[in-house]
Amino acid sequence: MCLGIPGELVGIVEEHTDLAMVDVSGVRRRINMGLLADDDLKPGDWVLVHVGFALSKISESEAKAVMDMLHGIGQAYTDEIDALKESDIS
Amino acid sequence: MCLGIPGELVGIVEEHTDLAMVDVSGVRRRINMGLLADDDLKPGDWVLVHVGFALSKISESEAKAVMDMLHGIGQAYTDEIDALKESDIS
Amino acid sequence: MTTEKQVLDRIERIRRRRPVVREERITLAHGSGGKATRNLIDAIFLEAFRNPLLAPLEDGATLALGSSRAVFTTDAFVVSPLFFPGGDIGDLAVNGTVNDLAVCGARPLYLSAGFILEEGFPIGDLRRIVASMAAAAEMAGVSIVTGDTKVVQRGKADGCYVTTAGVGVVDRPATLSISAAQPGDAVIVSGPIGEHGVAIMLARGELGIEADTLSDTAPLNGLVADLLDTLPTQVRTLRDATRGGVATVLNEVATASGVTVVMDEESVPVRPEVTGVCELLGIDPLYVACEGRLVAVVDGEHAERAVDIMRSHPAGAEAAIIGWVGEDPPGLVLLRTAFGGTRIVDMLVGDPLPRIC
Amino acid sequence: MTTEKQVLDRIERIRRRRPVVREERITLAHGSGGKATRNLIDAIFLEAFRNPLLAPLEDGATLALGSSRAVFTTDAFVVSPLFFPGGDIGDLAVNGTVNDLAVCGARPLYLSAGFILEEGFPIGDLRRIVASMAAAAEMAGVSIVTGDTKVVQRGKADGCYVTTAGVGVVDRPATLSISAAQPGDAVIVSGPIGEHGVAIMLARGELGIEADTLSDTAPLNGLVADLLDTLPTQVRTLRDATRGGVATVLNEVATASGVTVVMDEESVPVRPEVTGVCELLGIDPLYVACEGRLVAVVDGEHAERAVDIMRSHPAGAEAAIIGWVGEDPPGLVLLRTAFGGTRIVDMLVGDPLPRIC
Amino acid sequence: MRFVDEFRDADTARALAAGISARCEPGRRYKFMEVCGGHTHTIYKHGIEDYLPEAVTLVHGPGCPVCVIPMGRVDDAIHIARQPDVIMTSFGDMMRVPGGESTFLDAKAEGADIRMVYSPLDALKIARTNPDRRVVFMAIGFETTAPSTAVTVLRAAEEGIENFSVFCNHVLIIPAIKAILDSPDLRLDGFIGPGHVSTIIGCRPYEFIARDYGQPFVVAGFEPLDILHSVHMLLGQLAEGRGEVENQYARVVPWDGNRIAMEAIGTVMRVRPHFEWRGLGFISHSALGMAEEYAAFDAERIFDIPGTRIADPKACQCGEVLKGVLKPWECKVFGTACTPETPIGTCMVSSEGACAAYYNFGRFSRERVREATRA
Amino acid sequence: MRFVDEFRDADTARALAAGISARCEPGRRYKFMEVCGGHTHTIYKHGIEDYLPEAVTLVHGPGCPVCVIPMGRVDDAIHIARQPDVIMTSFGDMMRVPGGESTFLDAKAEGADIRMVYSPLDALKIARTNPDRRVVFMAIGFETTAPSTAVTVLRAAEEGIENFSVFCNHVLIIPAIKAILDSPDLRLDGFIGPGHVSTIIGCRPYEFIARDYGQPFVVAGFEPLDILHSVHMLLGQLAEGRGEVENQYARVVPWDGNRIAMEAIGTVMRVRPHFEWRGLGFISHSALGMAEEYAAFDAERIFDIPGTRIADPKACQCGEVLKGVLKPWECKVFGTACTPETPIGTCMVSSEGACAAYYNFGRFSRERVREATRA
Ligand code: SF4
Ligand code: SF4
Ligand SMILES: [Mg+2]
Ligand SMILES: [Mg+2]
Ligand SMILES: [Mg+2]
Ligand SMILES: [Mg+2]
Ligand SMILES: [Mg+2]
Ligand SMILES: [Mg+2]
Ligand SMILES: [Mg+2]
Ligand SMILES: [Mg+2]
Ligand SMILES: [Mg+2]
Ligand SMILES: [Mg+2]
Repeated sequence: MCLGIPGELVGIVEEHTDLAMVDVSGVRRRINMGLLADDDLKPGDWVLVHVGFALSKISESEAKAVMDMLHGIGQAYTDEIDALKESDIS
Repeated sequence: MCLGIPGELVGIVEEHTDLAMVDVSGVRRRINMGLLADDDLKPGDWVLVHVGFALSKISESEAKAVMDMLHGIGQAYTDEIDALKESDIS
Repeated sequence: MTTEKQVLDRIERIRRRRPVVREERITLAHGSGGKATRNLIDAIFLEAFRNPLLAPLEDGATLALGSSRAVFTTDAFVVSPLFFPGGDIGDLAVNGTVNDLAVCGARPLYLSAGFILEEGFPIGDLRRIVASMAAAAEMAGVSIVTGDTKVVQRGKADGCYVTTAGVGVVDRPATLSISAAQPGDAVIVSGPIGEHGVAIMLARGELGIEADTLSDTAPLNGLVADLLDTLPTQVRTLRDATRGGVATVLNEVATASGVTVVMDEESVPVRPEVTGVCELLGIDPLYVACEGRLVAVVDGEHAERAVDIMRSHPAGAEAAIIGWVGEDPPGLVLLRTAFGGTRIVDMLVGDPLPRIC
Repeated sequence: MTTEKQVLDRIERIRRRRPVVREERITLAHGSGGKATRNLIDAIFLEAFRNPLLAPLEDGATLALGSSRAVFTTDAFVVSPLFFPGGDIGDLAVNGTVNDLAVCGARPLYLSAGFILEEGFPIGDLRRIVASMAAAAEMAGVSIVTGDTKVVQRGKADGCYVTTAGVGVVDRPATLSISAAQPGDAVIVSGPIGEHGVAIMLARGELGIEADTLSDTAPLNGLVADLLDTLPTQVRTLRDATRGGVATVLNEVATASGVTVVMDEESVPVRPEVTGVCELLGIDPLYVACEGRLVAVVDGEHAERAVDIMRSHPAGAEAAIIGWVGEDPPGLVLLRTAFGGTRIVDMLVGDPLPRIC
Repeated sequence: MRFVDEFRDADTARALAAGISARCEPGRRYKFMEVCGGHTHTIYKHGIEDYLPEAVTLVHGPGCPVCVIPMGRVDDAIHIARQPDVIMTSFGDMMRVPGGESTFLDAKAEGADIRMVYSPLDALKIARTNPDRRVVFMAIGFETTAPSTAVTVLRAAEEGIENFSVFCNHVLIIPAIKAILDSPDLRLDGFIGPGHVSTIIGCRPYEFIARDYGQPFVVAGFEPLDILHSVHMLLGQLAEGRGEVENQYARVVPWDGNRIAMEAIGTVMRVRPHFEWRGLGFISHSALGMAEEYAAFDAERIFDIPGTRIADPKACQCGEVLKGVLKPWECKVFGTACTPETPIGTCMVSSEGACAAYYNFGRFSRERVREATRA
Repeated sequence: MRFVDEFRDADTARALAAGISARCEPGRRYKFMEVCGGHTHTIYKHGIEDYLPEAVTLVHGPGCPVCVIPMGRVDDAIHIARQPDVIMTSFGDMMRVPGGESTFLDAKAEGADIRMVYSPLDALKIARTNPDRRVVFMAIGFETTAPSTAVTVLRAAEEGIENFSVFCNHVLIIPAIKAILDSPDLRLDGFIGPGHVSTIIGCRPYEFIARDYGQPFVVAGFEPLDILHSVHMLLGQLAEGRGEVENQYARVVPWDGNRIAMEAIGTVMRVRPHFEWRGLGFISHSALGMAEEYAAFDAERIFDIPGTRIADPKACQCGEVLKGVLKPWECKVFGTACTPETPIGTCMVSSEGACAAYYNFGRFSRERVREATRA
């Protein structure tokens, strides 16, 4: 129900209808951007899509910060895993 | 279009709707008798049925008169045919 | 000046041309079993699928499967109402396919069943239909061995449609074919005609007509087996007289065999109630569907024997010779009327009768 | 006190009981290919038609016809829309039946076609469908040898329904069966999954979603022949993953064979657009229909070889091993998620997806 | 079936045929027109011509009410049927009658709700059970059928059924017969009169035919012996130099017709000043429209009708066939461009139409058929 | 997929799992509730529990908006859907939710016109293209979904679409959490907070939880690493003796939420004095109804609604499951009488419901599954 999916803004917001084209993994749908009128949206931005509406603009820096932090957790394990990755020849 | 079929009145005329059950060769349908209100219809009478209405009461005596006349025409031929009929053993 | 004969000959030539479908949309006439149906099949299906097994348009295709010969057939059933006096869509769907196999000279063995169900269809009704199918299969000695079920949105069907296909083996060296009728053959019908079609029309209730007519739906494979056991090569053509009735079957025989078929109206068995309904509605019982009546074209010498065989089977108790095959004019069905006159009995031109099978 | 294990064991016992249909009416769930469909088939059709050929619920029935072995199958096609990116109801109806024959180990030879047409259906559309069928039959090397056409009143169908049945011969001593999977076998899929179902959903236009997904409808008999020519006995089970998708097929394998099937999510090929649509709609591609994808259970020792054979056929260019067969717990499909976790993959409970075949 | 089977007896027919032959003056040819399409149908269906001597020819008149509906009226009816809230009802005979562009069957396939009824009362029942739809009855037929329509309208008025109306196309037989009698290219020796029309109008209205045109006129029943009998009676009048109205069908037709039926027509309908007949053109006072008082049930007033006028197709010779000037096969398109599957003219549509009856039942020359059916 | 795939990385998960184990105090057991059904779904779908040590248990909260709809509301909606001129629209999730007697799917099979939509805007589009029908949107969902409904109503008002209305069943997360916190039979160590609700309401509304109840609360994303990360963060707070609101999902959730969305809700809707939650009973100020000013779009005002109240079935223990007191399998009817095919409680209907998620994805003991899936 609370299903929300990240999508990339690939079209201009149409003035009257608040609609803009959003791309999810190569799939496109017109999404209502009215709830993000405060944000300064432009093509290439990512938004969270829920029942045809964009609920929030996704922050790339926050995403990176979390990923960095996650990679930092249990550094020992990560080192081990990196070593493993290098040995992967598939 | 002007298809009319003789049927036998087998039910009472229903007052309000003018409908009565008519039998055509063992097949029954409710037929509107309103156009024959002048005739004194009773079960056993025959009527001519057209698009769900009885158009006229059939006269048995007139029918018999015609058949008699037809049998009278070409009496010579009829005699011949009667002879033929008697010899039919099937 | 053109004479009547020249005109009539020109017309016959034109009638023999490959038909074209000029209409832009499907109408009920395309499903009537008459000329429009035939044109659709010829111009669209035969044309696209062209292959020697389909081309003769028999009631089923005779196949070589390994070293065996089999017959394969299918029919879709869309009858309305689903339940009617004398049967329901279930036994109709089984008997129809059993009969198509039987009239191709095969021993019916296996049936498939594809159901298209409308959302909202009562499951109790489905159980009834399925039970009928099981009983009919049991009676005909066939097994329903594979199937499929689809559900469509409400309003996209009429409760339940059933499509059966059937496979049977050909055990005997039969030469049955719609094109095998020969001058001198007799035409036999296994019982009174038109009862199924009339029962369906009345069951819809719209005509306000009441009669005790029951559908004649029945399996014919037993009757056919009896016939072919005794008269394996003397039986030329077998057909079940379904959509389009006896008249349509005989037109197909006349056309495919290049013969005249002459019917004797007086000897065609029709029950009084069927006559009554047909007179009331202005339709001709020769075109009304049966679902358990066999039309057989048999070597004239053995016609009486064939009738005897039929009459000793319950499904053929009222069998009768109703006509014979002549030579000229080829492709026509003629009728000696009970009144003593003569006329043509042509293919039905799309009479929009209710759905009957 | 009852433990979790006791509860779970009790549930599994209940699940193995013969299903009953409690509903009073047909709903769309009965056509979804999931549990409701299965219950309907078990409780109503199997129950009434009970016979040993139908009982195993293979994709077709294997018959003895004289001295030959043949496979017989049927499917009804009610897809909406009739025309969609990558195909139409015509090639779907041919490929679907060809594939059901192929996965039963038969060489598909003959098809029947039953049409139910809605009054008003454009004859141009019928021509297109019939041309597709002819082309698909040609490509698969089969002939459409018998057929039937019915017309129903406007509003009693959705343009055109097609029911095909098929007959093929079994040339090789195959032991293919839904119940033949053994621990140690590998599970292979012939290409990316879910494209047909996604293409249909989008083609309806109601979701407002645009993607370049094409239906995967294709005949699989060539691919199957290649596989069985080389690995006649090492291939245990073949299925085309239609309604209900790969997950449903594997549940059927697990139940019928009494084995565990373990899937490896990461190795299941799914195209990005299919993933995108599924994420947007909250559905799982494992349950989305394909119409040209083979699921094969193959002796584990020969799995790589089987994939190689598939990959050298155009219909299997992206074949992949997606899992294996284990022993315990019997009747379950388990998934190792890409994330590294595990879960059950159960039969679908009647998701009312649009009509896809 | 009583009153049916005895009039189909072949033995009597043979006797009667002998009587007919005996009444023909050697060397003289007789041309009788059966006015009614029902007779045309009977003649072909039973093969009655096989009983007639060469000297007697039956000519098929304009009495098929389906055949005379002009194409424009069909288009108008289809226009009404296409209104989304309309259920159009009519007899099965109308389904395949071609308008300028399409037929009821085509319009139905394209989405119009068109239903066949057996009786106008069935149309009224549909109106009763579909109060949110407008139900129109496409009324066709001669005086035989008009009373049924009239009574149905009276009942609708009585019950206050407001969603029912009639698209009235009832036509009158007398003006049509008069038009034929006045046609310069016609030579007839007498008429087989329309039996079922006469149950309503009686026999008196035909008296002018005998009086003014000196033509024998025998009102005839619809069984094959009725037809033969009528021919016999016509030949009798001619032999005796009479030209009178006689009633062969007295078992069904009262000389004075049906008073109640005529009153019902008179209450609900009015004679139109003129009406177009397919093939015959406009004929004065030849059809019925709805009376002012029943305007609420008149589809012509309720709906905005284009009032389409479409000229008969050039190739069509229905007019000549309807007047009996041409035999069906003499029409240039008969059986080639014009067939029951693809009718150009309406005579090819209804099984009561002369061309359709001839095509379906009599397409082969009588000798050849007689030859072929000899056992 | 960006922002998705990287949060599903198994290598990172293994590292994180190690971190989680490391943060668990030996011998101590932790019970965290994920409030949101979306989280429940993610947990089962990806098999996240396989990464959690024995010591950590996830309890599935009341955050499946489908699961908390009382049966009476479903019956009311079906009552509306059965009106002949109504098209009822809703998300696919609603189709199989049992009311007192039937479901949307059953009602549809019986003839009601019920259509699935992806977005409330699609329902509005249906209203636009069916002006002769009344189109009702069955609105369900937490604050995540309410703004979409609100914006749709605003658009309907703007465009003057009069045949569109909303049957409003939007519920609020905070009163539900409070009800759980106040439940006497509950012991929790912290909350995994609803990420998508928080995009609208922000993180501040949860502060009372930390303040008044001393519970750690981490607003979490929906990818599996998000969940593991949140568990890690919760354990961190506990280890440090903190009880705070933290935002794991900052890439999507602004601390202050979405002002425009809150205003849209405030314009179109009003908090109801109380609302019944399935399994939890009546909760004050826990749901939204339509504002007086938008009465024209309020299905509750437009239709004569029975206002059915149906007690939860006796056997149903959804309330205990929703509060996390019972595990799904501990309900007496779980998996036997109550299955996804024949749900007794609503937790068994939506794939976000705790019972359905457990039944569909996790029915076997984790050890046995782990054993079976070992390559
Ligand atoms: S053949 Fe056709 S066009 Fe010619 S007169 Fe007959 S109906 Fe009219
Ligand atoms: S098993 Fe069913 S009744 Fe029991 S708590 Fe779960 S949903 Fe409710
Ligand atoms: Mg067949
Ligand atoms: Mg058949
Ligand atoms: Mg047949
Ligand atoms: Mg199938
Ligand atoms: Mg199949
Ligand atoms: Mg299949
Ligand atoms: Mg299959
Ligand atoms: Mg057929
Ligand atoms: Mg007729
Ligand atoms: Mg879902």
